[in-house]
Amino acid sequence: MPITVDQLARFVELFAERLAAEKENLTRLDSAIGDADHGINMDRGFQAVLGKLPEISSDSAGGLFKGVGMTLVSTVGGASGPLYGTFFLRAGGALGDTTDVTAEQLAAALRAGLEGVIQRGKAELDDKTMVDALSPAVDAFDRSLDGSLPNALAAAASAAAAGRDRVTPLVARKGRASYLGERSAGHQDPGATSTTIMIEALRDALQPGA
Amino acid sequence: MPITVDQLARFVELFAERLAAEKENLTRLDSAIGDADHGINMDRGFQAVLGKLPEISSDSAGGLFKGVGMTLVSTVGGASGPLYGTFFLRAGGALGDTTDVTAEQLAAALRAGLEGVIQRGKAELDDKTMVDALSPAVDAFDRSLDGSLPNALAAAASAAAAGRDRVTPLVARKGRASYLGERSAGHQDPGATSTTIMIEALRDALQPGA
Amino acid sequence: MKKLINAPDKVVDEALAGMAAAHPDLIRIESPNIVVRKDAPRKGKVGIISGGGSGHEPMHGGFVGLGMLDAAAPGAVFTSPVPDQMLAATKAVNGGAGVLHIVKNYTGDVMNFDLASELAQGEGIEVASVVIADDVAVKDSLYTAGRRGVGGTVLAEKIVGGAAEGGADLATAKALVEKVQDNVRSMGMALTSCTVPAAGKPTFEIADDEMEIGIGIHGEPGRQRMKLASADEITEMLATPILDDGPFSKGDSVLVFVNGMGGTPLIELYVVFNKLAAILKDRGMTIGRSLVGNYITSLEMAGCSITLLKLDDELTRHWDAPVRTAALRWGI
Amino acid sequence: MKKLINAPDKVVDEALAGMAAAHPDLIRIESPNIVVRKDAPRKGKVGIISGGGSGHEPMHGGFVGLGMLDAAAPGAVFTSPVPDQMLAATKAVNGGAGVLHIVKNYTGDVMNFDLASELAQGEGIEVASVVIADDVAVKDSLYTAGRRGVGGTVLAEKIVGGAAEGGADLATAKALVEKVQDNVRSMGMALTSCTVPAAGKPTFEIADDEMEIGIGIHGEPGRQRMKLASADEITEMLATPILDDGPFSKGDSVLVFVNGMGGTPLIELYVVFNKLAAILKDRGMTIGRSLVGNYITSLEMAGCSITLLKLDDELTRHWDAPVRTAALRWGI
Ligand SMILES: Nc1ncnc2c1ncn2[C@@H]1O[C@H](COP(=O)(O)OP(=O)(O)O)[C@@H](O)[C@H]1O
Ligand SMILES: Nc1ncnc2c1ncn2[C@@H]1O[C@H](COP(=O)(O)OP(=O)(O)O)[C@@H](O)[C@H]1O
Ligand SMILES: [Mg+2]
Ligand SMILES: [Mg+2]
Ligand SMILES: [Mg+2]
Ligand SMILES: [Mg+2]
Repeated sequence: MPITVDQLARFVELFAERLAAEKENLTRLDSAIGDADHGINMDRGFQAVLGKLPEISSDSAGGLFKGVGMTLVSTVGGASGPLYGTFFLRAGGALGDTTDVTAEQLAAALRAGLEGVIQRGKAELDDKTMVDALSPAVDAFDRSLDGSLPNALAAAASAAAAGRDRVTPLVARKGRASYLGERSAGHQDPGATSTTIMIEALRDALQPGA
Repeated sequence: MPITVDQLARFVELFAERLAAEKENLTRLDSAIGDADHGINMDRGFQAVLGKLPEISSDSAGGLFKGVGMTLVSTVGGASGPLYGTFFLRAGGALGDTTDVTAEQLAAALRAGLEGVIQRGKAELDDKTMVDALSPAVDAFDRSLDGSLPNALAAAASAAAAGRDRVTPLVARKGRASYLGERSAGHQDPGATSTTIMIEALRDALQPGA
Repeated sequence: MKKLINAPDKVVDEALAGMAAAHPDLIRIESPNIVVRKDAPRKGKVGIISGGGSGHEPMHGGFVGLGMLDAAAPGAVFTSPVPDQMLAATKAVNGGAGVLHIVKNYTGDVMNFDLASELAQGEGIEVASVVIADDVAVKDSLYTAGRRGVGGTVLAEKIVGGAAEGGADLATAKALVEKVQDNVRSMGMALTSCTVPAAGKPTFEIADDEMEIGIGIHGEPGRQRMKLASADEITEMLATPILDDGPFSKGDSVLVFVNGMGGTPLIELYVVFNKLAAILKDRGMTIGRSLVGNYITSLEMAGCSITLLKLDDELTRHWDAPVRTAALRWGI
Repeated sequence: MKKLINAPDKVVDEALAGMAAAHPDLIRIESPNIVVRKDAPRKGKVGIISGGGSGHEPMHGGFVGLGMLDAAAPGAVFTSPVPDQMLAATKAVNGGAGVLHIVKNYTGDVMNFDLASELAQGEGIEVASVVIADDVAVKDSLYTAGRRGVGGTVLAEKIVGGAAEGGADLATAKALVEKVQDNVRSMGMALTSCTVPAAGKPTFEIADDEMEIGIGIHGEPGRQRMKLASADEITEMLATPILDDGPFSKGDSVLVFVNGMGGTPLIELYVVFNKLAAILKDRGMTIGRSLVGNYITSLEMAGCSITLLKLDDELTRHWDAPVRTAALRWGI
């Protein structure tokens, strides 16, 4: 059963809801190794997305994601604005004007989003950024595609969380946390955390019957 | 038995010692209704006096007190600098170049000092200033003069302390405490406190055998 | 106590040495601790001096230079300077046309300046004094110490400095400061206390949801402690007594001075300015000139004060005149 | 949280409105939240813009005006602005001679400026960018985000602003900022944390006897937490890495910039300046120019940073050129 544009809009809403709920926690994580704004930034962006949803929920999956990406670029700022913005813009570009998205198309969209993030931010694995959650999630999704979509999404979410936790002991090499040097080790990365929330929201929104 | 210049120098030293010991307490009182510097100011001035004592302990009582007054004026600043400075300058002026000070001469000197303070600061009784300790002390000293000097000094010290405490409930009308309006009521005046310490130091320094 | 200092009793001396090192083109430091305009005395020019406790920086040392003060006498922190300093400053800037003392109305400042002025006059220097008392938080009364001198002092120093640079004589300079005094009103508030270095702890304790309204500039508590309010409400609380007390009416052009107490970021001062502009607009007044920043402070205290000066052509002209000091500079 | 604000999400908008009310002779505010020089665009003049998170005031909005920036794009507090702002600013100041973007080296700033620059170039405006990265607390490495842009930014903006006002073309302006970048180094420290309004509590906790060394300008903790030291020791700790890293040697003339982080009184900055002057003298260097005050801040954080720029005739000339902005003004 293909994924509908409505389901993807539901994903966006769910992500927005959970960001609002996790706003303080994300900001707290960013206080420890950043500048105490990641939750505020993401919430500002996704509140704007929610406000624009009627306008940007076009008929196509690509149109929806591009609208989300544009809104994020225009309202978030900071590192996460261009990075999440690029993720959605590229994913939207990959989806094009399709209305019924297959699992394979979704996989390609996630991959395009990841590549956009890497291109924009130039982070590599183990730099301790959102890439460390996003990259294993996309890989896991790809690997599990021949099974059911819910299973593939569950694998992606687990991989994101595992990636997020795997880099917690590391010293950051990109983003603000890198300025702390050794002091960044042992702290959970805010961006990897919000990315995990995103993949989990995708998993839950595309659950059969969700 | 007349009072010697050495005894008066001992008074100055004792006052300086006790100001050093009470520095924090006086500053704490001034924190509540002033600008948190009265102890610091008085201590700075009397440390300077101690440093200059060899130089200013002239042969005469007047010379000594004038030296103290000049040093205070030049090193204290704030309200207490000119006020205590004037007190010692005027008292010194009244003592002149006498070397053996009688109780009557001391009374006249204290009175002259008090008048100097009033002229300089224009405070009246109940304005809640050092005058509220100094004025009753000088009056009590005068009243008790026909008895022994130690008794007169004891009376003066009690009157100073009583005056200091009497005005604690009042609203200040002079000095910084007046800016607080009603909020100044209930707080002990720092200047009345240091003046009481001064009269007590005089009492103790002129004790027979002190 | 968290401060960038070496020892409490060295703060003032070392800061003055730092000023001398930073601004050798503007000032020199002379004994006993006075800040003197580099090229003082200027022959034939009225000398303008001021002074007061340290801890209010940039006031007054940061205002020494062309078009403003000829010298400043900084005392210990929050303690008015000693007469020796004002006497030395008076002598250092005396160019033969007399010297004007600008004194903030605090018992200590007034008495110490009085002593200095007597001594200077004894040495044959013509001295005039004006006492600034612009703080509407304090009731104006004959029977008390009267109003404090606060933000209006900065404006008076700039304006009379401009006039003196332009050749005003001593009587004219004095009259001009009195005119500023007649037309200026201020009021301040604090969100936090500050710590006098020698005292080592905050002057007062204050809860996280409280503020002090009607403070001076010596880290002292204010007239009233209140629950913390919004910037708009606070601005109203400061502006209303000023506007009600002062000579302000519809159609007036005013100089609007929003001052930080030292620990409040500029972004917040502009939030206050924004509300104040709306209040003035409501009253039909226009903002002729403005000044926003930390100019008369209480060490690291968080808070602000508002000062309004009713302008006319004369005051505006001298305000606009060139000034070249460490803290205020334009036109040159 | 004790702040003079109305609501955390209104601080930036209201402060910008306050700036517009306070400085109508210098700037105008345009949508979406950009500060534009009153008379922009200036035909034939290279436009100079910068931007970054708010909370660093007066940087950058306070530097908009004749001889410095043509526009500034302020983001949310400590959050780099969005490309729409830099695009709008670029268009607003484009006088046909191209626009220079001065970007502080933070991942967010760089990416958002890059996006804006792509968009502006897409609209046919010639754009050049220079990234400032002068913070020696951060190791310079190809494999990390690299050094932060801090105090050197203020100096670069003034110097290139002077040159652009004097007619420098885009390539010359860009080369000049690169020259500043090559010759400038900074390092900062904090005594306290600050509170991002939207976060509502201090970014980090710190004990009464501790300090953070090697901070940036976003209220973040530094490279190292240490026991509180004296002003002299702290000045050594900041100056030594700067002097060891930078192109400084005996006989050089330097611009000495002692900057307050927002909550430190000026008197303490001069104490630091005093020690710094002694250190430079020891190394046989002279103080060619100096700047002391709060120019690039982290809200109400207590602390300071030191920036040294090796001067030559060209840099000195452009530094001395007239400037007329809310925060820096001379010669006009
Ligand atoms: N170069 C980069 N590539 C990928 N992700 C990055 C990069 N730099 C930072 N991030 C992510 O962005 C997060 C911080 O986002 P945010 O706090 O919103 O922005 P800022 O650092 O500008 O305040 C970090 O936790 C990290 O995961
Ligand atoms: N006009 C006055 N006449 C007499 N005493 C005064 C007057 N004004 C203030 N004082 C005394 O001075 C004391 C404060 O001294 P101090 O704290 O050293 O000076 P300042 O108020 O300048 O900081 C007050 O407690 C009060 O007793
Ligand atoms: Mg952040
Ligand atoms: Mg006091
Ligand atoms: Mg005092
Ligand atoms: Mg940020």
